[in-house]
Amino acid sequence: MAILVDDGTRLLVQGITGREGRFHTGRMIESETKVVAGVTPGKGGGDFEGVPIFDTVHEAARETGANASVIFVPPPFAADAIFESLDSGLSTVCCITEGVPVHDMLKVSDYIKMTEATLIGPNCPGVLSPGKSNVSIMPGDIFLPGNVGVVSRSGTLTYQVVNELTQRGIGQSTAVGIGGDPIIGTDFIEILKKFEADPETGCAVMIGEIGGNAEQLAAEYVQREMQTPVVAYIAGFTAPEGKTMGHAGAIVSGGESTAEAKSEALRRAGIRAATNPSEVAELVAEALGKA
Amino acid sequence: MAILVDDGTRLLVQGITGREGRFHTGRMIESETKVVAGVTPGKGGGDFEGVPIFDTVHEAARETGANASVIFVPPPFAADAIFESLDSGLSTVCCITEGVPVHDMLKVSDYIKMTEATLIGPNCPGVLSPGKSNVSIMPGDIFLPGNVGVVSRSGTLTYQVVNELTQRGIGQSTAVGIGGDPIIGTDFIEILKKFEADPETGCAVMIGEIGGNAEQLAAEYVQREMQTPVVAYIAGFTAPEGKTMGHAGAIVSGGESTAEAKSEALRRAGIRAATNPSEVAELVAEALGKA
Amino acid sequence: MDLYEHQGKELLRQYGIETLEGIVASSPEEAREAAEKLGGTVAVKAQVLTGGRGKAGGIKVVKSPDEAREAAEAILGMDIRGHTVRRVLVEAGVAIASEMYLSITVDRGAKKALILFSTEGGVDIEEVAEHNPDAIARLHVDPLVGLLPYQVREIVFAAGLEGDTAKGLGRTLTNLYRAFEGSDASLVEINPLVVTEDGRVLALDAKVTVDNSSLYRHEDIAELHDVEAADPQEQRALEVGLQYVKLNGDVGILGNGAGLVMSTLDVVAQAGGEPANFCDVGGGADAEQISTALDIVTSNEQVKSVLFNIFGGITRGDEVARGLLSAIERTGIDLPIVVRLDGTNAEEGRQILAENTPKNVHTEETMLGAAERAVELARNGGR
Amino acid sequence: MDLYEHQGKELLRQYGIETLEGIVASSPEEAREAAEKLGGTVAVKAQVLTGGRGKAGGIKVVKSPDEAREAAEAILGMDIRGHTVRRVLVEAGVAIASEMYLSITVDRGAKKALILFSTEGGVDIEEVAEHNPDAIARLHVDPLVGLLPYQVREIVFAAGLEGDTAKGLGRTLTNLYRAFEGSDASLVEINPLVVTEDGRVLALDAKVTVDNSSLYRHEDIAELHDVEAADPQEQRALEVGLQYVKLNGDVGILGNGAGLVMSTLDVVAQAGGEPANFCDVGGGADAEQISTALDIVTSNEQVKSVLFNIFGGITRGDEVARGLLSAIERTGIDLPIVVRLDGTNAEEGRQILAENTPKNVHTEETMLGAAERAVELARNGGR
Repeated sequence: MAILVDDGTRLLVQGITGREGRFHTGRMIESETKVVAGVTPGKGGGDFEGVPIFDTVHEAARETGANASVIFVPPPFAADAIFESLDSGLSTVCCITEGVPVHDMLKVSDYIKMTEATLIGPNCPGVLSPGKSNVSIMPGDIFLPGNVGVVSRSGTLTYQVVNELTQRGIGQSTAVGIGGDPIIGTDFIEILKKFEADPETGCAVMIGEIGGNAEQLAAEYVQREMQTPVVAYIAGFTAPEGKTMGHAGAIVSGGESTAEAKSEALRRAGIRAATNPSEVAELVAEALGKA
Repeated sequence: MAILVDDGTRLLVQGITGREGRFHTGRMIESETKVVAGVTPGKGGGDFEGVPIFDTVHEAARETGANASVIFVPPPFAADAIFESLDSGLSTVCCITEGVPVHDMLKVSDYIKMTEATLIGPNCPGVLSPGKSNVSIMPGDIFLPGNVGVVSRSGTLTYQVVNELTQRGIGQSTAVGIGGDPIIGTDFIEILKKFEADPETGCAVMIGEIGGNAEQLAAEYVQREMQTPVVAYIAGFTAPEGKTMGHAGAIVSGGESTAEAKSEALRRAGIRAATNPSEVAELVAEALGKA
Repeated sequence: MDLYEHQGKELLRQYGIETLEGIVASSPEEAREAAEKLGGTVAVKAQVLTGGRGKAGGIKVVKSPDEAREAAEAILGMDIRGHTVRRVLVEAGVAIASEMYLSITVDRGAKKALILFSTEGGVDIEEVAEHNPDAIARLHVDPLVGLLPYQVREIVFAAGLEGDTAKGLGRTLTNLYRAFEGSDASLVEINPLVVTEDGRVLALDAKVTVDNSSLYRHEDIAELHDVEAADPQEQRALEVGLQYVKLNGDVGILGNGAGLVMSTLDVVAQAGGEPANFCDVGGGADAEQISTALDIVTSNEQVKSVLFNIFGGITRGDEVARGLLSAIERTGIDLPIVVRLDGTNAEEGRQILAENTPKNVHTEETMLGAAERAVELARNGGR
Repeated sequence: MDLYEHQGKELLRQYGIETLEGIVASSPEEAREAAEKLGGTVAVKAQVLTGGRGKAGGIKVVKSPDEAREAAEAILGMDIRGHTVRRVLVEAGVAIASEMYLSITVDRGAKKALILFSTEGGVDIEEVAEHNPDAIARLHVDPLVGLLPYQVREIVFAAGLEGDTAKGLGRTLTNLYRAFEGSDASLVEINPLVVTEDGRVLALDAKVTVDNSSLYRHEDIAELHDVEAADPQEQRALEVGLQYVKLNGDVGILGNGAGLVMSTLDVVAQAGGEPANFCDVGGGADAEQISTALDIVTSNEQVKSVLFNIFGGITRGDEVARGLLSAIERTGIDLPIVVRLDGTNAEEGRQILAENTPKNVHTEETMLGAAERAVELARNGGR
C-alpha cells in the first residue's frame, strides 16, 4: 500500500508549460510517476515530453482517466485551479504553489468538505510514495521504499529528515508535505489517520514548526487513537519571536506556539520527540527495533 | 422506532411568538411533543404556555438540550433561521415557512452538505411520528400509530391520504412532508432510505406531484435498493399545463414531468401506483396483506 | 414572474451585457417612428410572455419605417398561444456571423445553478438537446462558491472562439451569472446569443423569470409586473395571495394546498366531471381570503357547482367556515356549493356551518363523495 | 502586512465604521497645529507597528495645543519594543460610557473566520481571555456563507445593548466583516470599541493585518507599506523575495525553506554557536536571489562565518552554486563559508563548486557537520 498516491495514480499536471511545471514534470516522469496529462488553458492539443496537453481539467480527466493532480500555476490562479480539479472528480490534489491568498484558501477548504477529495497544500512539496509514485517537487533520489510514514509542515526539512532515514537504511512508505500556510487542505491528524490505517506503515514521523497548535492537536489524537509508534520533531527552538499585533492571535491559540511548548506536549502524549533531524532517524530506528 | 422525530425529540420553535408559531406550538404540545424552548429575538426571558423563550437558538439549545427545531419565521428571515439552527447543532430542522426565495435555499442546501443535520422543507407541513412526536402543522388527530411511512411533496394531500389510511385502521410510523418548493432540504430518496432502514416501517407511501423528476429518481432508487413495499400516488392528471418561457427547463427535465409520465415510470419500477387518495389506502392494505 | 423581452434586455444591460438598440412601441405609428429613429433594417418583435412567437409570425424584419408600421399593424393584437400582443419591440439590425445558446437555470435535482451552452443556438435548441445532447455543454455552479474563472474558460473553449470574441463571450457569461444571482432569477436565457460579423457578442433575445418569492427585495422588478396582461381574475387572485387558473369545465374547485387541489381536479375528472378552474387558497388562509377565492371562482359564468375541499393544517376549519358564510352573505351566491372540511379546527368549522347552513350549501364526509356530489349538481344545471 | 493605527482606521472608515476625527503629525509643531484644529481635549498617540504602546507611555491625553506639542515631543523618537516612533496620531476627545473588544481573525484550526467579542474591552483583554474565558464570545463565520444576520444578533445580545446603540454595534460588526473580507485581512481588531455617552459606537483603536499574499489585488493597501520603518536589510530582502530577520549571534545562516532554516538555527545552537540571523531564500531561488541573500547576510558586521544549508526541491543545486560563486566574485567576501548542498541537482551544484572553489568556501556532507564547522570557524575569528 502507501497512502494518497501509489501505482494506481494517474497524474495530471496543472500549469505544465510554466517553468516549474516543466522542470518538475520531467523529474516526476523520471521517478516513474504515470503523468498522463497536462493542462494549460490555450495550449490544448500540444504535448510536453509526450504528455498530452489539454485546455481544461475536465477534458483532460475524461480523455486520460487522470485521478490526481499537481498544481504549479501562479498564486492568483491557484484557488481556481484547485476548484477545477475538485469539480473534475480528481481524488488527490497537491497544490505546490506558494503565496496563495489566505481568504482564497478559506473558501477552498470549506468547499472541500462537500467533496470526497483530499487536497494537500498549498505551499507544500507534495506527496511521494517511493518506488510507486512521485506527486511532488521532492528530490526522488533521496527516498528508499520502506515502512516509515513521514508527514511535515515544512518542505526542505522533510528532505533533510528523509535523507537521514535513508542514510541509515530506513525506507519510507509515503512522505507527505502538508504545507506551512495558515490554511491548508489537510492537517497532521488526517494524514496520521491514514498512516494508522495503512498496513505498510510501521512508524510515523511528524515534523512540525513553531506557530499555531496543530502539533498539540495531533499529539492528542496520537495518544487517543494510534497504535503505530510516532516520532516527532519540532523546528524553531532558537527561532526569532514573531512580531504580532493585537490580541486575537494569542487569545485563539492560547499562547502555546513555541517549539518548547509543542515538544513538551508531544512528550506528555508519549510521543518520542527529537531535537534535530539526525535524532529523528535514531528514534525511528529505536521505535522499529533497529537501533 | 420511527424516523427523524420520536420520544427523544426535544423541540425548539423558531418564531414562537408569531401568529402561526403560537397556534401550532399549542397544537404540538397537545400532541405530547416535548416543546422545550422557543426563540424570538428580543423576547428572550419570557415564556409561551410554560415554554421558555430565548433570544438566540444557541442559547436555547445550550439551556434546554433541544435537538430539533421547527421554523415559523417570515420568508425573508427563514434562511437565516435555518442557518442558526444548523450552527447550533440541532439534528432535525423543519422549515414550515412558505415563500422562501429559491436563491436563499440554494445556499442553505449547499451548506447543509457540510453538516450532519437533516432539513425538512421549506414550505412543508413537517414531520409527525404518531404517539411520539409532532414537529409539524399536521392535524394530529387524524393519525394512528402503526407501520406505514408516508412521504409527500404536498401538505394537505398528505393529510388526505393519512386520513384514508387511518379510517381503514392502518396506522403510520412517521409522516414526512418534504415540501413542494423547487429547492428543498431533503428529497424523496433520503426519506425512503430512512424508511427502508426503519424496522418499524412495513410499507412506504410516496405522494408526488407534477413538475421536476424527483419521483422518477425515487422510483429508480426503490427498484434498485428497497425491500419495503412502496405505494405511490401522483396528483395532477388533469392539472392545467404550466406556462414556461424559454427552453432551459425542458432541456433539464427532459420533458417528463406530467402525472402520466411519472405514474408510468413508477409502474415500470414495480411500484403500486394509485390514481386517487382512496386507492392509496386500498393498495397499502393489499401490500400489508390486510385487503 | 416572467419578464418581457424588452424588460429582460434592460435587466441584462444593467449587468453589462450587450444588446441591440431597441424601442418599445404600442401602436403602428410609434413603430414607424422607432424604425425611423433607428434607421436601416429593423426587426419588429411581438412582446408576449410565451415562447414560439417566431413560428407564429410575431417577428418581422423590415427595411423601412413604413414597412415597420405595416409589420406592427399585423403583429399588434395578434394572439400567440393565448397571449394578446399589445406591444412590439423595434430593434436595430445587425450582420450575424453565428448563433449560440446560453442560459442559466435552477437544477432542482442537483440543487445548483446550471449553465447550458451550445454553439447551435436558435429556435431548434430543444431538438438539439434531444437528438445531439453532446452539442450542449452543461455546467453546474455551486451556489456558495459562485461562477469560477475555470468555468468561464470551459464555455469559451466549448464555443471554439478566440481573441476579443472569446473575451466577449466570457464577459457575457460572467455578467449573466451576476444577473441571475443579483435579480434572484430562476431562468435567464439568451437564444440566440450572436457573434456579429465585426466580432461582438450580443444578446438577440432575452427570457428572464424572476422568483416570485424574492420580489420583496427587488422592488424595481416587481414594478415591471404587467397587470393588464393577466386574466383579470387571475390577477385579482394573485393580489390576495391565491393561486387561480381558469380551465374549461363547469365544476368550480377550491381547496387548500396545490397537491390537494390537483388531486381534487383528478377526482372530479374520475367522477365524470370537468373542473372549471384550479384555485389554491394556500396555507393559513383567513376568512377574507376564502371569501375572495369563492368570489373569483364563481365569477366564471360557466361554473354550475362549486366543490370546496379543505383539509386544514395551517388553514383552520373555523376560519374557512366563516369565510364561506361571509362570502355567500356578501355576494348572494346561490350556486350549489359542496363543502368537505377536515383537519385543523374542522370540528369547529363544521359546527359553524351546521348552525348557519344556507340552503345551497351541502356538506359531504369524504373527498370522493364530495366530488361525485359536485359533479352531479353541475350536471343537473346548477343555478 | 501590518497597518498603523491611522491607516487601519482609514480602512475601517472606508467600510463605514465610525472613528474619531484625527490628524497625523510627524513633528511637535504639527501636533500642536492638529490639536488646535481639533480643539478641546485630544489624545496624542504613538504610531508603531507593535502592541503595548499605552504601557510604554506612547499615549497621552492633553488639554491644549501647547500640551499636545509637549506630548508629541516626548513621544516622537521614543523606542517601543524596538520600534522608533516617527509619527503620532492626534485625535479628538470623546466622553466614553463603556469599552468593548471586537476582532475578526483567521482560526487556522477551524479554517474559518473567528469573531471575538467582549464587553470587557481595553488593554487587559488577554487576561480576561485567560481568567474569565466566558466573558469572550466566540463565533465562527463560514467563509463561503459569510456573516449571517443571526450572528450579528448573537453579538448584540452578548453586548446587552438596546435601541440605536445595539444597531450601531450590529452595523459595526457587519462592516468589520466586510472590511476583513474586502481587504483580505488576517486580523481586524478594535480594542477598545467604545459606546460614547451619547450612544454612538466608535472604534477608538484599530489593528489591521493584511495577508501579504493578497497584496497583488490591493494596490492601495500595498502602497501603505512603510519602507522606512523596516530594518534596511530586512527591507532589501523583502524586495527580492527573501525572508530575513537579524539576530544577535555571529554565525550567518542561509538556507531554503523556513523549516530547514529554523532547524539549522537549532542545530547551530546545539553545536554551541549563536545564529546571527534567519534567512530563507524560499522555494525556487535563482542565482540572483542567492547572491543577494549572501550579500545581506554578510553585511551584518557581527557575522564571523556563514553556514549555507540547501536541500533542493524547487531550489536547484546548480543555481545555488552559481549564485554563491557570483556573489563571492562580485562582493569579494572573504569570510569563511561552510556549504552543505543536497537534493535537486545537488550533484551538479557540488561539481560547479568543486571546479571553482574559492579558498574561503568549505563543503560539508551533513547538516550537523556543517553546523559544527561553521561554529568552529566563527569561534576562530572568522575574517
